[in-house]
Amino acid sequence: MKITNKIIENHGLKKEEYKNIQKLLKRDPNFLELGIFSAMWNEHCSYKSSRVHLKNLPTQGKHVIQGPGENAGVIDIGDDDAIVFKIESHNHPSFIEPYQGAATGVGGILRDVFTMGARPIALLNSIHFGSPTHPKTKNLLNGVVSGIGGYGNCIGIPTVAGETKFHETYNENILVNAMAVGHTKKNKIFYSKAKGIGKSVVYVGSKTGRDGIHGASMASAEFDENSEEKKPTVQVGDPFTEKLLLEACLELMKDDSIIAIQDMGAAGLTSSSVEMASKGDLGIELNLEKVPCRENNMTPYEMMLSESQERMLIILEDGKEQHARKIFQKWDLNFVVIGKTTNSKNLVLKYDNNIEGEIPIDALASKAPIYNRKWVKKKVSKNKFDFKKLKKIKLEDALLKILSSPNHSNKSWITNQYDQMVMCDTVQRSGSDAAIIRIHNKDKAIAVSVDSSANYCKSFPSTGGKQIVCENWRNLIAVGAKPVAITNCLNFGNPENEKIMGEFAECIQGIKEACEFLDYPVVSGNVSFYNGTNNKNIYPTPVIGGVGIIEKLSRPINHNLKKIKSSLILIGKTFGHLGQSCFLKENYSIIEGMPPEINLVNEKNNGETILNLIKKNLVLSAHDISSGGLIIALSEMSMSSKIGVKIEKPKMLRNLNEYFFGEDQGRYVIEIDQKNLVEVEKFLKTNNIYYDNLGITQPKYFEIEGEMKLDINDLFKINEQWYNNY
Amino acid sequence: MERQFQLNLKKSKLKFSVTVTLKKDVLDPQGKVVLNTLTNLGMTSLQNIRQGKFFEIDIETKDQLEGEKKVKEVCEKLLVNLIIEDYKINKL
Amino acid sequence: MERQFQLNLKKSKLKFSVTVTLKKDVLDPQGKVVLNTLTNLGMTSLQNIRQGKFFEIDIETKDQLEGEKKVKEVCEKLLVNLIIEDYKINKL
Amino acid sequence: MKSSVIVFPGSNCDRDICVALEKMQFKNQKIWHKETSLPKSDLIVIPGGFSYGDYLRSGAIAGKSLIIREVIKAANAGCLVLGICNGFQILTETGLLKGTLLRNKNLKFINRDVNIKVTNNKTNFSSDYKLEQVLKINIAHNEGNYFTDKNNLEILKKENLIAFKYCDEKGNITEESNPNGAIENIAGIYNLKKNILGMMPHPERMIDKTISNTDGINLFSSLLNH
Ligand SMILES: Nc1ncnc2c1ncn2[C@@H]1O[C@H](COP(=O)(O)OP(=O)(O)O)[C@@H](O)[C@H]1O
Ligand SMILES: [Mg+2]
Repeated sequence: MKITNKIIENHGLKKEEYKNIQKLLKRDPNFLELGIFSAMWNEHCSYKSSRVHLKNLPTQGKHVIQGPGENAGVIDIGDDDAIVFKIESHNHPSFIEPYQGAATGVGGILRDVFTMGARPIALLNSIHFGSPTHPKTKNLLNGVVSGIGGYGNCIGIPTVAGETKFHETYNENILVNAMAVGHTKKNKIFYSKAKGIGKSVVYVGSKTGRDGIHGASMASAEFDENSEEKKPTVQVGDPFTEKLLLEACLELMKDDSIIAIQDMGAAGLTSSSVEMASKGDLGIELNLEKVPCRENNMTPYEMMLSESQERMLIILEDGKEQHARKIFQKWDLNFVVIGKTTNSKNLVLKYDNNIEGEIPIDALASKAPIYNRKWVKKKVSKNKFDFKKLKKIKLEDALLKILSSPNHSNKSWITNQYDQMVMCDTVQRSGSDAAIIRIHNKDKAIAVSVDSSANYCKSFPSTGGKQIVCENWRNLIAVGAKPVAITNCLNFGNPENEKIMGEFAECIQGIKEACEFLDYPVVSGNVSFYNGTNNKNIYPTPVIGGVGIIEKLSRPINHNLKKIKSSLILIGKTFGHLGQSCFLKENYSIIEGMPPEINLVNEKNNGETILNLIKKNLVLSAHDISSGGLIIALSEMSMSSKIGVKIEKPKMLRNLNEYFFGEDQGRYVIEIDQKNLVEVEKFLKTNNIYYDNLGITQPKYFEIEGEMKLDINDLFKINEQWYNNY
Repeated sequence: MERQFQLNLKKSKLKFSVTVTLKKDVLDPQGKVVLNTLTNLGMTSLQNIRQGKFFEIDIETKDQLEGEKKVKEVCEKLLVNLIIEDYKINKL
Repeated sequence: MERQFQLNLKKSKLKFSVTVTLKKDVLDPQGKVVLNTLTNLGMTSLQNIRQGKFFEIDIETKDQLEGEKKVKEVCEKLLVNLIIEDYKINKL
Repeated sequence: MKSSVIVFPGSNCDRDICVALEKMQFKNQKIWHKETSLPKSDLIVIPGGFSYGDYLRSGAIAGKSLIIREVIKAANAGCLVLGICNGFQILTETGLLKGTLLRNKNLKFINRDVNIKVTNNKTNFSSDYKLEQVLKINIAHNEGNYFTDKNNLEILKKENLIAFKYCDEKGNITEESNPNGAIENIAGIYNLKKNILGMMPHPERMIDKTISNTDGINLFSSLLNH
């Protein structure tokens, strides 16, 4: 087939990139080779627009065993235990086919974790939809939630936490990010680096079909009106087969048969084989006629680019084939030696002994393009927002408005569709600030949470970037965990647009500053660009997934109030920042101003002090204050426990809305047994913590003295109704 | 009275069936497992099984064309995922 | 050679379809919800929907009667839960 | 007491039930579905999960497996058999238990803690509970909507074969407390000889205070005391 300009364009390659290919090959590529270049050089696989910025992120730390660059990050949680985790986007496929898109997103991230030798122990997700009134939203929400549940429930890994948000910026481009967390022993971590020449390259798992051919390039292109018409063959997930693959892989990993292992994710056989060879600085030769195929007459091009799910590539030690084959046969999975490692440093593709394609590995990997794209700084918006001009609103009305809004409604409609309990180590299920998963057979646990704040990031990206790291950090603190490391999924618009690239660069700058200060390194992540339609880009939506350690599970903390007549203390200073707040958005439809500032020094001090109080067993419950401010945090603590509160009006004369709805950062509410109050206050003072005594807990009523008094059951009903009526 | 009413209703009702099948090339995990099981149960002469959905729909109309049009709408609105499935309508 | 072989195979293959439906007095939660949803979507002329399963089966045989017998066996052995479901076989 | 847990491809609560049985001092072993014989055991457990992906109908394919024939033999010989969730579905597919489990009435997977009431405490599975005791137990299923014909329902009632019913916190059998639409709020049933119990709720998830509560323990202790 002659390579025309049209074909090059259809492969998402720019003219200069094609010239570069010709130069690297010293000839024209054939069609198969072109397909392979296009798969490896697209944004999704090559990170060509993001790399120069990503390398600024802090990736080292005393707990880090493996930072970015492998299938997933690995941290040391003491004893001989290691935690493996990563987050990944599946935005584009989920918009086209929500159930399968979300399901295969979960399947993909699980493979990233168990390829490294870890048994997955928890799933999380961050999902963003368009406006609830948009005609597509309901169907997408339904499909995505049942897809996430469908996969996780079937394979038997609990889905324990996440976030769900609605905003019109996602009307035509939803976000579906899935995170998986696994556990392994420190001496049982598997990597993707090939070693040795003449070693068997083995294909295991499902057969290859014509699924999602060019999925990776699709994820790297903007949608236009025709995308829905084009409807590329979507991948269908098969969680049952994945369960078998998981068990078979873990069984084979018990000894040292495996030299290297890599799942077939985006760009399937191509990227898995190239990555293993590239990391080992070796060549690889594949005999494509051996690839197990689902359909007749599949071409080498289709085999190399298929994104069929539930497949892996393994490089085996000499003489281990029989042993390995037996295991995969036991689990009824395909097991075929399809090639070998070579010293040629080339990817050689043969079909019935004819060479169909031959490309130097470095041309596909290290020599893939890298762009330092132009970007512009975000300008500080000048118009100062004048709070005095707003119509008066009653505290109670504003509270109810927020609690009944889609973004703040109780998420049990979603979380009840996920099996959160399977594996019987879920100490804290969805509904609190972070989920807690016990390490099997031990008295320690990890806490996990995912967070994003697209509004903040849009209005001022560098502050937004800092804020999400801090919010995520706080969520772990609030359940008594020491935050250890994060993974991140960077969902942005078109990087060829200077403003978007600016949002990207500045968000990363913010993330970096916060991570460095909090000693909270990034160990894995994923970038998803081109989220937008017809030049409309989504708000910058970096998502942070954090993991923390709970050394001893004597008393897990959550945000449910524990008893009557205990004291409530607000940690951190309240200034009443309403810019970009949920109060303005839900009550006045105003989206204005700067996001709240982050003071990293206070952030760290507040968090560490709370952690110490928890360790001393002085805290009954804790909740961080985020979107919606103090009053929302208090009402959540009340609703989850059905215990009321009686809050005094602030002593200083101030605007009540600012006080109760302000979104100042670095704050928490903690519940303290009265008998410990003196000790706690003393501790707070010696640690230089700013705090306010808020009031006490009481039966039945959510009360702000002299302002409002509501039955908690009514509050709860209002908070629950939105999803059930949608 | 009641019977008469029911008879009237019956008269103005048409029955359709819809079969929904996965598009060619789309993975059918169910069919795969069912085929394996049957082969293991000794049914070796089976070559392939694909699983789909089946609906019986009663529509209030006397006009077959109109009925078909409505069933088509039902299919495209809800029953069928056009991205991975095909469907066929039959008058019963 | 290979082609000839495939042709032979083709000749000796029969295709059947099977529709499996819930027995009349068995509750069909799926059909009910589907009907509700469609009614809410404004499709008020729908009277009833019942959901079942559909299979396409390729059998290696030249003999229709034998084929049907085998398909029947497949149904009763696995595809159909005779306690709650009925089935129908069609030659395609 | 010796117990055997049958593991099918796609079972995923096998580890959980094994942990529970071992914690309760059963001498337990896992039996892979390709085995053709069962070791001598006092209790056979078919765990929850998605055997064979729950493709076709939940439990259907496992119901045809080789090992299930052995389970049927043992059950008919009087061995105690407990099917939880997918295990219940499998037991109905084999005919060891009457009736069937349809999709939840809301067509969604449901995972949450629900209340169930012990409706018969005179069996080997329930003697350590009080009659009418209300338990809070986790459910996690797509097809838990128990259905059976009138005839069999009569038998279930007459022979006292209903093991548990969904109820509210106070033990009232109401429609709101029925999570999945099961006929007469049925959450679990026995066979005529009461040596087989199938139930949708997961007692093995309720044996550890750190995780949930301990309402499931008495089911296992009843078995031990038997
Ligand atoms: N899609 C989802 N999947 C799982 N859990 C979710 C999902 N969306 C929200 N949740 C859970 O609902 C609770 C409330 O979410 P959110 O308000 O975002 O919490 P926070 O502000 O503390 O991060 C959390 O426990 C969260 O884990
Ligand atoms: Mg929080």
